[in-house]
Amino acid sequence: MGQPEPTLADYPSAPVDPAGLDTVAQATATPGELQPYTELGLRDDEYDRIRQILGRRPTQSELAMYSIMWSEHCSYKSSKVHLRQFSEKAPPSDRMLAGIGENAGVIQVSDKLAVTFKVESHNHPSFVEPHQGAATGVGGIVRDILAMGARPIAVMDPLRFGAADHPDTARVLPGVVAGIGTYGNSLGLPNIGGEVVFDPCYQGNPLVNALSLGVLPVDRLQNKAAAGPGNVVVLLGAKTGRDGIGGVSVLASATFDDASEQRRPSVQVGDPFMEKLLIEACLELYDAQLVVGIQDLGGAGLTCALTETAAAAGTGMRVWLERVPLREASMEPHEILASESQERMLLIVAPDRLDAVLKTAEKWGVPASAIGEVTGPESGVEPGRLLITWHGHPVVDVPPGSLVDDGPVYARPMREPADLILLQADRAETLARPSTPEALRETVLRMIASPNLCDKTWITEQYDRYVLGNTVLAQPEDSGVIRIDEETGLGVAISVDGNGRYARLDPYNGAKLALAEAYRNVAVTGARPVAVTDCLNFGSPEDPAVMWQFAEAVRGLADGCAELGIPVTGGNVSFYNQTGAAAIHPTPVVGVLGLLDDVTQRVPMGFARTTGADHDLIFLLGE
Amino acid sequence: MTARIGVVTFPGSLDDRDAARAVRLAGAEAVSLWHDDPDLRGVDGVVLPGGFSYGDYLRCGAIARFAPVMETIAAGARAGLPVLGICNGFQILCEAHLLPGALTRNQHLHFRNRDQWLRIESAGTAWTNTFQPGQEILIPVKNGEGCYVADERTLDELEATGRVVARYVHGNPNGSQRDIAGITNEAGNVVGLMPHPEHAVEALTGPSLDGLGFFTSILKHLAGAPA
Amino acid sequence: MPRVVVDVMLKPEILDPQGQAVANALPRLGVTDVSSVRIGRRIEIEFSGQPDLDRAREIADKLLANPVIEDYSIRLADPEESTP
Amino acid sequence: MPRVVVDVMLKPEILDPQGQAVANALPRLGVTDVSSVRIGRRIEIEFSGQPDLDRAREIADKLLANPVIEDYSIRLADPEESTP
Ligand SMILES: Nc1ncnc2c1ncn2[C@@H]1O[C@H](COP(=O)(O)OP(=O)(O)O)[C@@H](O)[C@H]1O
Repeated sequence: MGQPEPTLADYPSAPVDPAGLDTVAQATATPGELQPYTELGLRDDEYDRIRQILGRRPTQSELAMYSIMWSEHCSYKSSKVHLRQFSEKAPPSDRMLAGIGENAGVIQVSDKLAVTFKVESHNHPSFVEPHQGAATGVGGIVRDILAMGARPIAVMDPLRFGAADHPDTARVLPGVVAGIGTYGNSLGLPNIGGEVVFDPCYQGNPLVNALSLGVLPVDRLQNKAAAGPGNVVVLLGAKTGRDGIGGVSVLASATFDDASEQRRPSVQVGDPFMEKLLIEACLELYDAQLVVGIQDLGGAGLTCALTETAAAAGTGMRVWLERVPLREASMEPHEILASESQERMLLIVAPDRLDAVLKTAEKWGVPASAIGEVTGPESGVEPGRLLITWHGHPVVDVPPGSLVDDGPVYARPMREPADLILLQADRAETLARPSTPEALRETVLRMIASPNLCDKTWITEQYDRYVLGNTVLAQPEDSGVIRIDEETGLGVAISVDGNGRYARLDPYNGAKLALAEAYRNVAVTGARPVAVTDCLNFGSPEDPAVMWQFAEAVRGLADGCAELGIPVTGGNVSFYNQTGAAAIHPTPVVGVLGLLDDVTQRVPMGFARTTGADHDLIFLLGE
Repeated sequence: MTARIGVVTFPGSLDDRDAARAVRLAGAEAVSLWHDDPDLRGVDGVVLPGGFSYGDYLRCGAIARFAPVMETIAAGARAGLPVLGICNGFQILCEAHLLPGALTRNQHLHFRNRDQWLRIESAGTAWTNTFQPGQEILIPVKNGEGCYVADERTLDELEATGRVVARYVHGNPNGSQRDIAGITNEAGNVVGLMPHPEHAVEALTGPSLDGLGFFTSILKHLAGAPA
Repeated sequence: MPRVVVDVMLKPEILDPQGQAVANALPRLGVTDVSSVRIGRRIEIEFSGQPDLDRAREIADKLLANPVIEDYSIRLADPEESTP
Repeated sequence: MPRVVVDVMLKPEILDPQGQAVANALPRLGVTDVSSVRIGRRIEIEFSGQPDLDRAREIADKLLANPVIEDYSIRLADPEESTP
């Protein structure tokens, strides 16, 4: 602000006082130092693994990095063994240009074009601070889409809240809707559909899932590999602050007791304006072929971006951490590495393209700083190492793959929930049915007035559905339909669906039903379904009953996809949606994407008024 | 020769591509103008599109007004250059004092996107001359700060001089005073409009084709304008 | 370093829907003795050198307040005035 | 009748995109000596009887400030403090 962004040359070369800084040398010299790994969510055996990998105790910064990367959220340590089925059972597809494991799956849809889409959760942050939590959820999924080389062109938002008349719903829902609206509207992304479901099981754990869709020319596909030793590592976007430094704040106090007020994890605040500029800057960089690799900074910040880009290429990386532009000068290395500040991307750039990259960033008013370089494998055999210094002092020296690929994997115990038999025995057939016209009328009225079935316009009209001028169908339709090519009329249809109550009764079939519903919604527009994304919202994986639900749901979704002949191209797992011992209903949310060769042929859901004809014939298909 | 209509992109502009599409569908050439470049590239008219210029932080349009391109546009507008400000563009025109009054937070405090009926009150401007006075049209409205306010004297003067261009009918979506949806300057070359005509130019994507009229009007205006 | 504070409020004759929404919500909280709530902006400006009131006034005139609908006042933050 | 003023600002460690946007715009107005701008809300509460600081604090806690990201301070408006 006011002052120009410091450039590389402005940084003091004088080393800081290393006293109090936990350097690699310090870690080697003090092997017995107690470290708060339990507070950071690491188990004894996990901590031992880290010591084994490093041949010493980790530094404060390294410990922060392992705790982040080996967390459930980043490592998928409880879900990995199950999610494999999505690839194993998937039908062969020659459309898939990028699949599970990438930032988002990419599907080729014509000679020239591909689309990418993915759904992700931002459940917990949206409970703590509904507006910003939901807003940054949209921001995060949009950056995933952007990282693949695509222009984001639409968003959707499957939402679940506690009881409609609960006072806390009155706090959470308006904030969530305003947050999604503000962020998506400010990015200029039409909102083309979603869900609003009320159920007391979500009272303390609202589900805020966000889906984004992007389109790219096939030859603009990007990847995250930090290839090419000598290439420059560039951090593009917002300055780094103390946003969302969750458990890592434990590291701030040597005595692990009350971390000072200042150090409390702070909520991430989104800046959609910065993200809009980031989008335009990145697209310009892609078109000019100025980047070798790119990765968005999500929940795990720099830690994730640095290690994943290096691990994907098998290269090493040298990072001068003091070159990261900070919002607060007093930030320490482990905080910088753990920060969840929004609206940032990590680029890998050839040295002779650096000037052009910085110029494009400047044109769009986006800060950009070269913070490091890609290095080769040391002995020529080993994969490279990630070496991070802080004012000249090494604070991190790790094999990047050890954080990304060698994390723990658990086959957690599973047990069918004890109450399932009882629940299933309580069958709908036993309920009294309305038998008189009056009772029928009363039932219908009660149903259409219920929060779950009533008109959703009060929410959807807070979202821009017109921007970009390609929205063919949006609310109240069953699928959103977007024209992706004005010349050929190529279009896509997307629907996201889920039903936690079905899944609670039978997670295997509940997941299949969610898939089938989304598939049908897409098919009835006239589109050919081609790809699936999913967000699996569950309770704690440490509860065998939840783990069983999860395993069943994954098995159901994988089987369903195999039967329908479409692949899962990406998704997200959200565990720990749980208050005390009470987990939410298992809630797999499934998105299906379909293709319309000629989008003008789409079928809207309302009965069309046919001029000249005095009536239509109505058919019921299926059983 | 086809008319050349400039569409300005500010950082945070969102409907610039839509405005350019509407210009092309109306039969003119769309020319991109950049906020940081004062050169208007010889265009015959300018559209300031919708969006959230500079994030719309502080006040909508407050920062965009100081963009280098706005100086040239303001000078041109005073000399008769046709300028249409849509939504954020309307806000910028008010902030730049090219139009009177201001646009404030919707009275219900929500962003609102719906298909909205308008009545064209003045067909005498550069951007509305293909409409009939009193004609009702349907185009999308979408804004969080679209509530038009001005002091009573200004409002009376706007009414008395036929400078209310369009009014909301069948419901006011944001609490605008006297249901005002759009106004013009004294000369009729500068028009600010809160709803989005560029989103009603194709049967496939809009609620009607009514928006096209604003873009064909400028062509008619330019064709009739003395060279 | 002392800051300059610019308070920007809607002119009294301009409707303030946000303030009104708060005022309308008060009776539900059991508060009945509030007659009006107005919500404006408080802007804190930090200068790299000495705080400069004239400069701040210039910024306020050009950018921070819209004279059509807003009034503003400017002052040095009291040294004791805690950043809220 | 004296008013109660509630100043609500984002906590210092929280990103303030608004303030940042204004700060970034200043050089364009020829202002180069501003190092930071923070934007918050100023809320004026008028009571029908005596202004009541405790009551105002209660309102601030419940309605005016979001404790997760904002701090606030409360005071009686100086009698000389002009309504901006
Ligand atoms: N959170 C939301 N965001 C965007 N659109 C939504 C949202 N919730 C519902 N919708 C849209 O509103 C319409 C009606 O929703 P709903 O009643 O849930 O339909 P259905 O029961 O047929 O899925 C659909 O077009 C749906 O996509």
